[in-house]
Amino acid sequence: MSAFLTYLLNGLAVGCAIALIAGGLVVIHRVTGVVNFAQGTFAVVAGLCVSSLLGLGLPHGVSEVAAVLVAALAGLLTGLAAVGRRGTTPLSSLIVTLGVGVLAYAVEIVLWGDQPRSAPGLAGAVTLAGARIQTQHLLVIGVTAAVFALLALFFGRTYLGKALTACASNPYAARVVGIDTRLMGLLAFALGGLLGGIAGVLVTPLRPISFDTDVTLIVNAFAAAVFGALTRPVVTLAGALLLGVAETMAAGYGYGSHQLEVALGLMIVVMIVQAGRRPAISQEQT
Amino acid sequence: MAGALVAVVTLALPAVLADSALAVYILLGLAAMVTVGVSLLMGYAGQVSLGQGAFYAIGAYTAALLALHGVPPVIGLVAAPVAAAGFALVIGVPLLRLRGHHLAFATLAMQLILLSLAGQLEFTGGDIGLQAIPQFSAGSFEAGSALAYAYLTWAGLALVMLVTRNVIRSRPGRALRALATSETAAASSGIPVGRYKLVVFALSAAFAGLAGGIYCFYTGYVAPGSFPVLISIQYIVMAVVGGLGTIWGAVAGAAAITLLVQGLNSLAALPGMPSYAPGVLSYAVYALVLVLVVLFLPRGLLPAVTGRLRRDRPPVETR
Amino acid sequence: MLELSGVSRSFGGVYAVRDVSLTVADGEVCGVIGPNGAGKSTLFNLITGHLPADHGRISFLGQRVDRLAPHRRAGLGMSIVFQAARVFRGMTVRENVMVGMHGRTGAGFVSAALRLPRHRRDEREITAETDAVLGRVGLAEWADRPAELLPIGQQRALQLARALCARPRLLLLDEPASGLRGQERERLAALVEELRADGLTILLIEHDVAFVTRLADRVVVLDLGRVIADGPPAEVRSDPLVLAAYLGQPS
Amino acid sequence: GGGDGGGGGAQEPIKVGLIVSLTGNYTPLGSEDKKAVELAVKQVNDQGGLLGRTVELVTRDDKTAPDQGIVAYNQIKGEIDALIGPVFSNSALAVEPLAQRDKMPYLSLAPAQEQVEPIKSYIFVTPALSSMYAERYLQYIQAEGIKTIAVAWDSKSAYSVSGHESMVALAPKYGVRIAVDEAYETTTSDFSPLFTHVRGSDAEALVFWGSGAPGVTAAKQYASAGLKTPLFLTASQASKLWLEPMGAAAEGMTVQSAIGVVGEHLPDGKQKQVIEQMAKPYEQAHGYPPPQFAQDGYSACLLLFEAIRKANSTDKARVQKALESMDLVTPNGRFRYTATDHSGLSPEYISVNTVKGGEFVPTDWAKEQLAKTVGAG
Amino acid sequence: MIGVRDLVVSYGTATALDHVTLTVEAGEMVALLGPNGAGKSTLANTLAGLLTPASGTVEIGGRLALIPEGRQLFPDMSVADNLALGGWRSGERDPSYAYDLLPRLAELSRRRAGVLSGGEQQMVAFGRALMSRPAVLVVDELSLGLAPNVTADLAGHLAGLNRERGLTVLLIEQNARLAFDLCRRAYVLESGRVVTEGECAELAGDPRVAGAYLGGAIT
Ligand SMILES: Nc1ncnc2c1ncn2[C@@H]1O[C@H](COP(=O)(O)OP(=O)(O)OP(=O)(O)O)[C@@H](O)[C@H]1O
Ligand SMILES: Nc1ncnc2c1ncn2[C@@H]1O[C@H](COP(=O)(O)OP(=O)(O)OP(=O)(O)O)[C@@H](O)[C@H]1O
Ligand SMILES: [Mg+2]
Ligand SMILES: [Mg+2]
Repeated sequence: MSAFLTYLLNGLAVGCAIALIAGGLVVIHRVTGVVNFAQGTFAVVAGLCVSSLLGLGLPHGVSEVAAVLVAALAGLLTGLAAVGRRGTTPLSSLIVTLGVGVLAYAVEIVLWGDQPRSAPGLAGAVTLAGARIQTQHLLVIGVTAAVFALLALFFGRTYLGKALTACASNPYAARVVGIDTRLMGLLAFALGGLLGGIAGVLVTPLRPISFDTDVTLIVNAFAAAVFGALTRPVVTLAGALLLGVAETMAAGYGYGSHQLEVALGLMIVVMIVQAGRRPAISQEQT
Repeated sequence: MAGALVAVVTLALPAVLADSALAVYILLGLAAMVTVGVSLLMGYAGQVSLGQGAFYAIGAYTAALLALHGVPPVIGLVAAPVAAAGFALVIGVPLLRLRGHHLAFATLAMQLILLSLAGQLEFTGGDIGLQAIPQFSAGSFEAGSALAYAYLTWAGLALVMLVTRNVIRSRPGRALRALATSETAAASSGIPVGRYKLVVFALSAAFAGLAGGIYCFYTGYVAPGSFPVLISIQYIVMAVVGGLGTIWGAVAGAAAITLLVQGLNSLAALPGMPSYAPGVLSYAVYALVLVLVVLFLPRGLLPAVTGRLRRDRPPVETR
Repeated sequence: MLELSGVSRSFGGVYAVRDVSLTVADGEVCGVIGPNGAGKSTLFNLITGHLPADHGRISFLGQRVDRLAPHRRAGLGMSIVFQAARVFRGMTVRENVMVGMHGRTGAGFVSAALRLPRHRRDEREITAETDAVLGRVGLAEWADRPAELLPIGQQRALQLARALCARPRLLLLDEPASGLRGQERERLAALVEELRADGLTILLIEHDVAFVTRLADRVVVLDLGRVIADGPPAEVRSDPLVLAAYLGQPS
Repeated sequence: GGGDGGGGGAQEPIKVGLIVSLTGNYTPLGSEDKKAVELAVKQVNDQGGLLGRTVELVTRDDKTAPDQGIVAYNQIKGEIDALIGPVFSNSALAVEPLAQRDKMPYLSLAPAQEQVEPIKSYIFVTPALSSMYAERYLQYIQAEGIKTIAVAWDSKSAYSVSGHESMVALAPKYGVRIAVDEAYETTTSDFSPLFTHVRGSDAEALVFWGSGAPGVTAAKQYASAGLKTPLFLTASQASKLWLEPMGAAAEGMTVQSAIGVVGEHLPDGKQKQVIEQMAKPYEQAHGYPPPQFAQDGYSACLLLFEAIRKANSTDKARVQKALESMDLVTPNGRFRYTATDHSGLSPEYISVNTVKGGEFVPTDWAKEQLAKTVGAG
Repeated sequence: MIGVRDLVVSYGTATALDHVTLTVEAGEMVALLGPNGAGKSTLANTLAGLLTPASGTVEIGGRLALIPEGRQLFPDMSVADNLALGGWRSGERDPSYAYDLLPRLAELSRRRAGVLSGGEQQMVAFGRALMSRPAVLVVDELSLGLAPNVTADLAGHLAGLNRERGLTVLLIEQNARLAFDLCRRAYVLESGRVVTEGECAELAGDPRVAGAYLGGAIT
């Protein structure tokens, strides 16, 4: 039982880390209709920054906040390239973000080299009802819960959140009512950068980060975000947790070498079941 | 006809190319074969696949396994596209119920799962893969040189392009383009949408499988590491850069990207380059070129060059 | 020709179509009118199979069709012109219309890929007939334009041409005249009359009551998903229920 | 036949091909190898070159992809006299048949067993094979009096798969029982299931096979998992790539390494001198001691240079012959290639270390063993 | 209120508006007629600032709202949210203003806009445009897909707003008779050019105009 609880708790933590990156994908897609393949990059930039800043002797807190802000700036710059030019289709923008991600490799290699880095986080572990979980994992869970609560509130309840959503829902209509879709797109990218940065800062103490870690990060996050139709934060969180828990459970009960297959396979099955429920015409109606 | 001219020039090219350039020629041709399939699937039928690398891999493994078990390579080469298409038909039934990003993810995951399995199974040689694959031969002819593979690739690509051209300019092609916009309207014109999606998925898989078959004989070696997920994404990039929804665009995109990558690679390796040159050149210059092309030639290289306005996009984004 | 009995469909708690029974005779032009949100378009979707019905049965040409997929029903001879224009982007007007011929020709992937004689013969026929139909709906001069850039009126004509290409037995028109100006509307009306003369059975949704009155043999009125009136146009137009729910002040 | 060192050919440089991963997943390894090879080439040129000719390096990037390895090989095969090949096993295996067909002397930087099983006459391997690391650990485990172990391995890394296989095969020979045998994946980010299983078993040590990120992730989580069982890591962790991200958490952990990593703890002698000949200038140039894979690259160079010297020619067949009778001390240890052994190393050149003060320090057992090895050599 | 001078708008090489000059005085309701493809929607989009003119000037005095062709709602959002966003420019976020105008919208408020029937969507588009409390309203097809009683209702609202609040209206309408009933003046656009302009009463008597736009309109 305590083994089960261990797997569950740690799986939730793994899922939360995925969710933070997926959250950024959702924010950007929900506003711009663009799948941002540079999302993992934001996390990597923040991770590398925080390791440098801590290495320079800056205190915790300051370093993390600064790194997250750098990631937000990276998000803004990515946004300028991806949606700054009028008439860029979402597919073109997607390729641009892919390009930005690759460009970031060059920048990161020049600034930080090609070797992986890590950063100290919360040390130690806690025992909850017989299950051990790293303190840093608890931090990840806590921050994720807060971030997603805020996201859900922001998009579901606030006027600005609705205006942001409107931009991707129908860009032409958004301009008809006077929303500056370009500005909103940039805002979304900055917000996406911020979320990616938070993920990076939290994950770096748990696993080493190098310039190309973004690929691993984005695959899981993409799975979770697609689960949430790339627009729904809460469903995305659920998807990420499903993914994380499926992975640790698979490892816990003897399928360690098939974690990936089990987790991704499960996601596909759930999606197919969901898809069967909606007739094509209601997905096409404008 | 411009197409015929290109065909003749590319047919003459291998004879004058050095071995070093032939390797690029072959890989370019193979990439183009897969990309034409991507373009058919995505540009015409509107279905996104981030898993074409999996079909490439299936083709390669099929041909390799058959050849290693003593089956004549010609049969292996025919079996490669058939196996890829067969697999696509089987997984397509559930997967193609998904649309858009869901489909993109599912195909990506399919590739990850497949490669992961190939890396763990005994008969696929695990992570190390399959070695010592015999050379391609047909009857008494054995393709020992790069030149022979260059011609084989050329023929494969020509076949793929011809089939694609014939399909898109005909009844099934129109049906595919129709269902890309509206499945409901297509269905009410009597198009069996599900079946058509499945067939085009299989067809694009067959193209990738054929390329994989040639690849395995040319390199004599296949392993999961030969088919990373990134190559599937690369095919999409090639299709978009070249111009979605045109056959020649797919070829132009594959050519442009392959040559750019190889050019930068050679440049970065020149003596005297600083140690960060490979990273910076292959990443930064590649990325910048990619971004600029996509931003400033949004319809792709080929339409931009030929000035064709086939897929004019309205300036007002009405929906 | 077409027979509905007890057909219902709800979305969440909202009944869009409620227990509708309806018979359309061969060669009849049947107008369908009713307030916005009455369930007219939903009814069409149930008939063509784009939405599954919750209850009830639908027969077409004496055969039960309510479990058939939309393309199968199309194959039996139903064609629809949707309320929202659904033109195929990235294709010319002519290609759009050629798609309508799909069900009547048989060349599949293999014969297309290999350019078999059958395929070439099909293509010749398709091209010839498409051009004829384009002329008939007045789109001949637009034939080579990208379809999605057409003005609304022409998009409607295009959809109609596409539907006609299938040589349907039953044509369902969902507000075909909306967005059309005086003369264009006139031309459409004339075309519908021609089709009726050809013996086509037509179901016609339209808010232009004069238009319906002129063309329909019979008018069915829906309100809140139910049939509230059914009869000859003149009779229906003076039905007090219809006046209250739909027409407003007597016209 | 290549130049005998005489005539106009004397002015022609000797060209050595180097194909490594400079972009893609294996960049951290490939870029270190490149630095080491460049160092070796500079050193030999500073001493007047080989056979009176300068040595020139022709470098290509395989982008951590087999087909790019093939492209790279085809580009340079016409101009080079010998090749130092990819670190990425799949690239190496893709290039090797071509090199063998062209009779190109080839020193591989990849550790995969399959390269030398079966032997291909022109293909030689420089890193120790994972089977050697497995055997060395079992020797250490036996010496420590440990009877039961747990083994974890990355099912997606050829190095760790074959290391694990060797360990399973050899364990009975050393009287060791494997109580927990568990695979994970390279992308695994949480190892608590593994640790839970170890905790629930009677294993006295956990041997962890893996390279790259999982090595750090698992070791960090191990530190906070509160397990008493010691953690044994293999040589892929024997570099700053692992030490730096681990920080203080690494203290006291057991890590294998090639002999070159612990040069300063060796008794004076030939072996120590060769190691320092590389380590000192490397550290001077780059600011950190050479990681283990850098030593592979450097050792490959020394082996190749020696073979050319012995052949007194760059004739490929003669270089191949010279390689097959090679006996040379390199930072990786003493290589004795023969016609039936193209790997040349033996487990005796592997050290078992503890992390102390952020450095790898050989255990007493290892010190004693290494002293014996070096003394004998 | 709307002043358009020598306006040229083109899509790539195709000129959609060719030196169009047109004025709508403050508080006036003016109809814009023309066959399909004449450039009416192009003009509407240009007035709303969604298309950039190639040359010529556009002056708008006061806040402009557009009811665009084809409804153009936010399909995944609720009717209430659609309406609220209509107030983006004015800051009016409470949809009850629209509900007062069109009680049917209140019934639909929680539905997803994308699944509404065509006419229901048109009502939402109408309500959304008015949420911004515009001084100038450009209507690209008022009666499209609406039941006769609803059309009459909306026309009544337009006339009322025009009378009571001085709302300036440029009305593009398929049903010329309705347009002539509502407006005092009209312009006729053909192939991107203004071919006729004048008082509705006069135009209705003009056989060419009547033939083209009134002849078949039978309502
Ligand atoms: N997919 C759906 N999900 C939820 N509600 C729907 C859906 N489709 C239609 N409805 C609702 O069902 C009712 C009937 O819609 P329908 O489109 O059939 O009306 P209609 O009679 O065609 O109206 P109009 O004349 O305005 O086009 C409407 O209230 C609409 O909001
Ligand atoms: N995005 C576009 N790109 C290219 N041409 C366009 C575009 N939109 C419209 N056109 C063309 O410009 C001309 C004017 O179109 P517009 O939509 O303004 O006409 P309209 O008068 O509103 O017609 P309708 O009565 O059908 O709504 C038409 O010939 C049309 O084909
Ligand atoms: Mg309707
Ligand atoms: Mg218009």
